[in-house]
Amino acid sequence: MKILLFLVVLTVLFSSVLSLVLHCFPRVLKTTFFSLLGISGFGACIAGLSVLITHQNISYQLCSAFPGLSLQFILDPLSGFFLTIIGIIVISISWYGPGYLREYEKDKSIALMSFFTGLFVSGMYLVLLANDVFSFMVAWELMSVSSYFLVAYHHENMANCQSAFLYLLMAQVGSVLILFAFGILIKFSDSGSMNFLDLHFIKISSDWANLAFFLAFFGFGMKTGIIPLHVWLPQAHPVAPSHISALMSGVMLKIAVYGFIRFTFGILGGICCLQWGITVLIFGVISSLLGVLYALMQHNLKRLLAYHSVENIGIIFIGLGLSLIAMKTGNPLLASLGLAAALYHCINHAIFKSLLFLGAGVILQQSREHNLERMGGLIKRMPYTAWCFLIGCISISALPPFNGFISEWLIFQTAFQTSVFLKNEFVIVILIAIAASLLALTAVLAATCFVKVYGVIFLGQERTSNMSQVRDPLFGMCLAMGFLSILCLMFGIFPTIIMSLLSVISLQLIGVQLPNTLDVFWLIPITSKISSYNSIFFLIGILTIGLFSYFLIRICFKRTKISMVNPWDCGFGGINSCMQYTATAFVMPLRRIFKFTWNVIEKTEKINSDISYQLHIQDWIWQYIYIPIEYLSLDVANKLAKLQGGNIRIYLVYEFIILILLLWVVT
Amino acid sequence: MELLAPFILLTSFILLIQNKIYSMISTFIWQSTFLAIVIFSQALKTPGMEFYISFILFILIKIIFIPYILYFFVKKLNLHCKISNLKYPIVVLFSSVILTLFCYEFVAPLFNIMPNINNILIAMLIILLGILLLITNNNAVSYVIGFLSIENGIFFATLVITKGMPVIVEIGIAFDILIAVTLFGVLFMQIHRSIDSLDVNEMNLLREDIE
Amino acid sequence: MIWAITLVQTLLFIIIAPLFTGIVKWTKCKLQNRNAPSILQPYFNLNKLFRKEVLIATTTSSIFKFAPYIIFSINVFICMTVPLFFVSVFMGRVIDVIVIMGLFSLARFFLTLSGMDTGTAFGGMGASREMLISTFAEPVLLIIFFALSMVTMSTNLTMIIKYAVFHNLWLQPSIMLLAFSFILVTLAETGRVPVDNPATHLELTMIHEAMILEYSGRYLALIEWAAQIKLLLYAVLFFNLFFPLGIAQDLNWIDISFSILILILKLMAFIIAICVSESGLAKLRLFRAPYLLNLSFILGLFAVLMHIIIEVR
Amino acid sequence: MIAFYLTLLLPLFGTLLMLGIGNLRIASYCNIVLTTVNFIASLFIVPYFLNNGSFTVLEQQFYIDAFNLVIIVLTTFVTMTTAFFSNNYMQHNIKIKHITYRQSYLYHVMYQLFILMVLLALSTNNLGILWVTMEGSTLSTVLLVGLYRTKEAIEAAWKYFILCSVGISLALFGTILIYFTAMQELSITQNGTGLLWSVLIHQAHNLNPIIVKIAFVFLLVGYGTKIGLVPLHNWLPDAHSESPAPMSALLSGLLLNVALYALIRFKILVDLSLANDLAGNLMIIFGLFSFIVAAILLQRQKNIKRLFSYSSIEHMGLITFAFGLSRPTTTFIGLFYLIVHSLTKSSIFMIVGNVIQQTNTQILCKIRGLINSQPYLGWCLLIATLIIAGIPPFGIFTSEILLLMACIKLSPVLAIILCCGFVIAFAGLLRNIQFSVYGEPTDITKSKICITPAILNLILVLILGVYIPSILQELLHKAVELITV
Repeated sequence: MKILLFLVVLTVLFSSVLSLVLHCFPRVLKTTFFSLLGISGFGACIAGLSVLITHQNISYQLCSAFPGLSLQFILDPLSGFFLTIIGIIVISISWYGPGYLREYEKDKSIALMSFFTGLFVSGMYLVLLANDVFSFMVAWELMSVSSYFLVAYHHENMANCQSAFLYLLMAQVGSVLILFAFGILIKFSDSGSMNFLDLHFIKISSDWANLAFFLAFFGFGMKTGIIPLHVWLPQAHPVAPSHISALMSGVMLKIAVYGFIRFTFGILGGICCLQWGITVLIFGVISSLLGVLYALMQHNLKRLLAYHSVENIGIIFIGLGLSLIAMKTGNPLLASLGLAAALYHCINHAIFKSLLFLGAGVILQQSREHNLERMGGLIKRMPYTAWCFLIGCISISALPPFNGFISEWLIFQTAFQTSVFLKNEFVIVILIAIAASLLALTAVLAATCFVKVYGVIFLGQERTSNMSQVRDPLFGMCLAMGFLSILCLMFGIFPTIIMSLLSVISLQLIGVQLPNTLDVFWLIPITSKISSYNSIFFLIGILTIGLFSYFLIRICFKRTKISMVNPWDCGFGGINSCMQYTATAFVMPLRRIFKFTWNVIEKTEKINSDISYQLHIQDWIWQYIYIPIEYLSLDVANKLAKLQGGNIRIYLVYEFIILILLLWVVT
Repeated sequence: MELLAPFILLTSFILLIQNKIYSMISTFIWQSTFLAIVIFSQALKTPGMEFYISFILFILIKIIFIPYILYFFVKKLNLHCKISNLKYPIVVLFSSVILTLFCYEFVAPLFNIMPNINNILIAMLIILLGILLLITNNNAVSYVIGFLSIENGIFFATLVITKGMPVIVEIGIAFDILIAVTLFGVLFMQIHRSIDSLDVNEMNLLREDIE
Repeated sequence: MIWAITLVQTLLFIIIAPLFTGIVKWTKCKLQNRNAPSILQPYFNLNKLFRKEVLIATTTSSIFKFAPYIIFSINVFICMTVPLFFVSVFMGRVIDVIVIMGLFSLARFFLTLSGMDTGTAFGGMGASREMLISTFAEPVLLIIFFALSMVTMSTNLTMIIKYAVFHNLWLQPSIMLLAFSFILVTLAETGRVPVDNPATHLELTMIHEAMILEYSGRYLALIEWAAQIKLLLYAVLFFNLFFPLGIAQDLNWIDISFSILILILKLMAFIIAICVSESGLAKLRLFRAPYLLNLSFILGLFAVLMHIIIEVR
Repeated sequence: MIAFYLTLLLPLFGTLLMLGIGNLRIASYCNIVLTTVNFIASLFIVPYFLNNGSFTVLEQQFYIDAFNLVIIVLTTFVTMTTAFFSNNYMQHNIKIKHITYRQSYLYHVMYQLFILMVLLALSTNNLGILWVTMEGSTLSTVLLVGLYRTKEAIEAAWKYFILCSVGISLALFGTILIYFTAMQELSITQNGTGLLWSVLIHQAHNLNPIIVKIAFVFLLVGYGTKIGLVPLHNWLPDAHSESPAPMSALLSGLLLNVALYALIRFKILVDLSLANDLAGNLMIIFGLFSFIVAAILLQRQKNIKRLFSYSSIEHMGLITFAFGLSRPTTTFIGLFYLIVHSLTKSSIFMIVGNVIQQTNTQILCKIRGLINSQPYLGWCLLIATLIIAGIPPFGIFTSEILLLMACIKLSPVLAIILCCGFVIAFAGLLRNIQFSVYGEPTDITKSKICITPAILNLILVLILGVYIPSILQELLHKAVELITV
């Protein structure tokens, strides 16, 4: 098994180096690179699953440069689970990549992109495997820097460079915060060793633990995109090539969540206190609600999906918050259920978000169009992608047969059970009640957003002429999307298998195993008396009724004719495409009701008989937090620059004053 | 030895308020001669040749070579007619008085365990006044003189505190000062050619406070 | 034996639904002293629509054809899990209250998609308004089920009803608040008067009608039928959750016939309540509807508060 | 022993040789040959040192121990790589008539003289000679800073000369005070050896603490100006940005290290005699202050060389801070940081030199789209900036992490300042460089670029970041034992 692990990491590194070597003939490079990537993804899945099933960890030690510092690596169930997530997405990308990069061959150099993709994926592997602070930080930074280069791949227009810079800067701030949190832990570990396992057994006072936790929370939050710190995500992800943004938002955010789980549950497991759970819950709710509200207003498809990543990360953090609260109030069973729900949502989000991003990539590649308003009626031209995208939309808006609903359902269950269990803590129950209802609101808003997206892109009439050459993509891309949509369905129908794997993780982290039911069909979180959900019967029930009614009608009303007519135009004349509801119109009611969340600038000018309407949606947070920081830093720099006045006599005065001052200090 | 120390201090005070280049150079020459006499008196007292060597070296460099170069440059760049308009000599003198007070007040207790307390303070004072000279003047040549008066202060300190440095170090320092002064000359030529005046205030192109 | 009872209940559900809407329309006309169509009018409509020629817009895609079947099968499946007169249902443990909420939103998802598919202004308008209303209705539903599951310690429908019957919950103040907020949500979800006028085709006011404007023939029949089933479902859910007075616990004939009788009475009361509210209240402006639903949300929150403060300690 | 003589005599011979050679091409090739032989010679000292410890040469005038051996090898290596680069750079300058033959003649003479002075300063045992050679290195570089004869260059040379020489003269006064305290302890017979380091180190604990304190103040101000600690740093950005690229590489790569070496030599004495860590605290305050101020000033730099000179101030501040903490681990990190920083900084200035040759402007907003116009150069500049800003596998990042870890353990408040400093510096560097690297390329004059020495340095930094060779580790451990008493 250890060799397999080696194989996984080394193939990726080898593929990235190979891509530099073969940069002169892209076609060969493309196939070899993506096939190697696929093999490593597959290997990662096997390694991850094997650890999850057989529970025994694989650890490896690598001595390094500095005294008393050795890079330790371990593959335990938690990192195994996330390794499978990476494996699945990397496999689908390895099929998707060659088709998508066909147009890149001519002008751009694929070698650089594949080099950095290789580094990026190997960085993620190493983050999962790292077992001590030093290797964790090195892998973490490697991951963020290589993804910086990928985001800055289209660096022709300056906006991309600006967002890439913002991305790397916030990643850097995040990693410094995490480093500081780890430092505090090491401060209290007497042996001074950086190993995660020894850090677990340190004696740390509660307020230091609080400081470490909040630092880690904001450090990892910076990377996952919690609301106040999410600004880089909607700018960085849409700019990268689609399969990279699928990899980034599908997997990289999960790696940050893994880091957070490793820190709070893995290391600080014993000493968690109530405020932690509540803050995580509140931030989760805020970022999920605001994430989806901002997503509603977006026109750029990939920016919309990026905002949805913020929303789904919020949901994951709600699950984690609930499990932290349950752990503190002394109910480990519910804590493990909350953790399992959050992890389940991690894998679900990884799958349907990558499916949506790959679908968006296909749409962009075919129609060369980013703006939703200029698409329409694509389902008639590319039915296969349309159906895969539909499955993605249904699962992201957490609707029953698909996987999004299972994790949402589990989070609701944890919310109910914790509120039932915490009957007398008055404030917490109200908080959980509001959180649960806001989660439902987020789910519906997500459904609204994806009805808008799907309706505007695929259904109705074509809004612009350049939709004519849109066709279903190459086989590789269809295969990737098909694979992911089938996975969406499978994870929606067979949750019990995944839950049994997740209970292994909660056993490792919290020490209590979920009551895994014997039969495969019944998903029973705690006891069947409280709640149960059998996804197979549910699906069979609906399918039988549907088919039965379909055939019944077909048989007894065979004779009725079906004819195609123009849609009803109230008799005024032909319906043309601009009469359709655009994306902005679709969300106009919600915009007017929730108008306090955005900075909405609407202008309608009347220029000699033709009226122009402009709508700009800006992010409050960007205006009131990030721009002031920038101006502040420049002002301070300018004031300090007075120090360098240019006149030599002033410099000598500085020297003189320092001499006198020091003499005075010394006496 | 103790007699001449205040005279050296006096010359550095006078240096501060000079406004003509020629008078500044002459005061510097006076300061160097006093110092030479001190070295000579020291040389008489102690056996061994190194004091005589440093005496000869000192005279050669500080009294003959450097003033010659300075006069040469002042005549060549015809600076003698310019008056370095010291705006407020009183403030300069006042600050030098404060400096002396500071020295005597703060630094004195530190040195009480040393034998000749006031000589050391005078040496320290000469150095600090040298720096003050640099700060207050804005003519490049006055910078040379300020730099050299600091060197004189240090040289006087070596004489007073440690009865002279090892010979190699003495020669090294003298050699450095020699090169320093030649470099000053080269820089004068370049500055004169670039901004055709030796006023230090004009030279502030490399600044960051203008936006 | 239980699956036979469930089959009967689902068939009963499907058959009574058009009758239920027919009676509602009949009583409403009587209240507004107009001469009303016969109670069986919905059956004739459905029969006529199934036979009529199907006209499909050229701009629509395959979703337009599949959507009615999916919507109809979802609503019928929910009937299989909601107990009508006998408490434990064969499919009872398969899905619980949240899944029912999810199913309703799935049906709404496909309805809005089909609305958007026609590519006309009406479809888009109906979809956007439907989504607006449901955005505010879902959290209320959830807070109601949250409160209920807190009281009855379970989210399974049969468990809730059994607990309610055993502890005759409806006397508790929090359950009364929940009942009232549930009524407001039913009005919004099923598109009754204060939120959406079911009878009219006026562009400005119609929400549900706008989405199914392009449907004709058998598709329209299926969707109409599904809407009627949904109305009946909400009524039955209302009584099961909040006034499960006479529901039969065990399988002897006396209890079942008694519970059917009680059910008929309850449905009559429900119809009268709806008609009075429909003729009494005027339709709210679209942007006023969220305030109505916010009111019910706050009532739900009060119910949770009430439950903790009064019933627990 | 012969190797040591060779390392010292070669630059002397080089200066005399350069005086003789007029032709530029031959001079630069001799320069390369001399520096490479010099580097190999310095390498041979290491085995000699390893098997018989620190030794004195020429009756105690020169003293080699672990600490200055590491810096000597580093200096000779950096001079070698800079010599390769300056060969190409000077020929280009001559071609575009930027400097005359006479100036290039002066350049080569002063180059060798500078190496001689630096090597003497590093290896001398006599603290007086240490001062003389420091003054000599300043004098030899003044003319080189003003090589281009532009207004700014002359002004930079003038400021560099005045500020450094005044500063160093204060250091001389400090050395005299140390000499006086040594005289009191030693018996009359050894009056000549008062300034010898090997003798002083044994007497250090009974030197008179009060005078040593004042001496350290003067020394700190003196050598502080040479290191570029903030209140005294004003000459550094001007000197580094106006001097020719190989010169600024040498200045920031070597001169700052030598000044820091001298200061630490005295810090060891002061620590021994004072027994409290006054010296360490002063260095911490100065180091941290210069780290933060330089990091903030990085934000608004318009000139590419000024940007990297401020980053030198920032890193030197960090290294002084590391030495100031005076714990075994932090001194180890400080030494490692010193090596890695001088390698990276000299390679960055070489790359910047090439960039300026291509775009013949130093203003950042005029340099655009390097990656498109000159792919190798553009990528090198971007990766080098990221290295200096601290990205994973390279040495700077490893030393930053370890320093932060050690600092958190000692005092978390300082660690917070460190974190903010890292982030501000990262933002400042990348924000200014990214516009010149990405985007549409402006018109540039295509000329031969020579970045192989720079890449050699960066590869070395990469290796150091991941794994330290055992010999270096042993040397560093010996040096740490020496420094932290």
